Amino acid sequence: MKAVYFAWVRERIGMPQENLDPPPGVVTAGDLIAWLRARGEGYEYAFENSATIRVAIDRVHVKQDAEIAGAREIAFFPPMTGG
Amino acid sequence: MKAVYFAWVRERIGMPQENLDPPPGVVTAGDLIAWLRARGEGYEYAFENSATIRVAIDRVHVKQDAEIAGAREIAFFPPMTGG
Amino acid sequence: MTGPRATIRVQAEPFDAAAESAALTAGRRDLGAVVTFTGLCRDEDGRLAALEIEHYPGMAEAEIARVAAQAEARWPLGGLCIIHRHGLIAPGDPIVLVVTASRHRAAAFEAACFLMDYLKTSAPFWKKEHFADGTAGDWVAAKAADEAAAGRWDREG
Amino acid sequence: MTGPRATIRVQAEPFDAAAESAALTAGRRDLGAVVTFTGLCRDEDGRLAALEIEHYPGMAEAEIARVAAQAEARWPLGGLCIIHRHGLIAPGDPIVLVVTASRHRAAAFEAACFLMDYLKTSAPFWKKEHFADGTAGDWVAAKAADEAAAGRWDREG
Repeated sequence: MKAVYFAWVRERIGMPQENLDPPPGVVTAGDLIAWLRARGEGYEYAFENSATIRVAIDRVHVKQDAEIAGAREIAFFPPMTGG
Repeated sequence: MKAVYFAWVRERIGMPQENLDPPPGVVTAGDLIAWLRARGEGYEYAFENSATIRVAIDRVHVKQDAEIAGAREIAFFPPMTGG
Repeated sequence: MTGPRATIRVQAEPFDAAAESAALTAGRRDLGAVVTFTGLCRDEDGRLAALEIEHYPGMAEAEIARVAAQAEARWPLGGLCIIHRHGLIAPGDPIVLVVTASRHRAAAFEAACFLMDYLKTSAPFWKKEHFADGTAGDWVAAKAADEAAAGRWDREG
Repeated sequence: MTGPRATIRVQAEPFDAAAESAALTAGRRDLGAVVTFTGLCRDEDGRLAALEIEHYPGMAEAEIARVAAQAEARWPLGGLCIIHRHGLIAPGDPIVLVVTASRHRAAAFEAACFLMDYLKTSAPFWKKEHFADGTAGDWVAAKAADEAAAGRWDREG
């Protein structure tokens, strides 16, 4: 599964994208965030207020309780500020 | 006092403007409408639904109970349809 | 934000909406939102050959200026342009232009809506239809919906 | 009214609001109202040198299209154009364009407001400030007011 990061999530993690291979216990987007947080300081900083993080699966907004099975691309980013 | 007419009020009366010299009993714009109605068929037709007629005194909207004393120009017209 | 640049014109000639909008924002770095409303002449499914717009010279400009001053008092506008045409207008051609500029979008949107609602019901213009089949046209009747639209600003105020 | 002409673009280049608006209305005789919203980069009283706009390529276009389809389902639109820029934007320069055309003004105004409210809160774009004094800028925080503005369409719908 490809993970992509934007804005300060990208800056804090230190890269725009990577391939992830989470273990079977990681079922939802929220589980994936919790799993990523444990991977290092940058991830911990990016997801410190994990409730504010927005998630998209295959370029469609989802809530953090969405299941990630079958996802090709999962994106993490702050609340949007376009327009 | 100069009277000016617009749109179908003008068409029904048959002229765009005229000078009026109403008698002393004509105090308000509504009185003036009633006085005009009696002047002929075109006026009667123009003011047949007198409540719908809008009035401006010296180019400011007024209600029909506004007093006309001192007015230089009094205008009568249908509800506006600009924009 | 400095006081608004305000343009108010009543004219027979067409207007250039883009040029008016550009004039409002030229050199400005404090504006975040520009809303432009253009009202066009419809042919009403082919029924109309033209609209003829009569106005009350002098009062039309004064009434637009009065409504513009109300908008400026109510919203923090950085610029404002209102142009209303009179005379014969062909289907597809523009009749009225309202441009509002502000720091934030809500003010620009609301002021433009307000101005259009008030122009509709208080600026002394009247539309007469000219029919495409050559028969004599008639004056457009005022709509209760337009009165209601203007009235909502009183309630919200 | 025939189906809307819809233009949706995400681009680094500036856009020509007048040309987009003209393209929507060219040859049309059924449109009575065109509303154009242009969002500009403010310098925040001289504090900002530029805004840098990051976006999620692919999803940005898809999300704008989704919001546009909602607007088309909700209002009788005769035309629609949404352009959102990314990259470095200087104060005074345009960021976003929304043009809506309809038979009547209420639909054009409401659809343009709705589109801006939804673009603000759901299209994947993020603004980073670049300060005029040379110090590092920071990401713009999302505003509760923007969430509230988008939410009102749910309640009204």
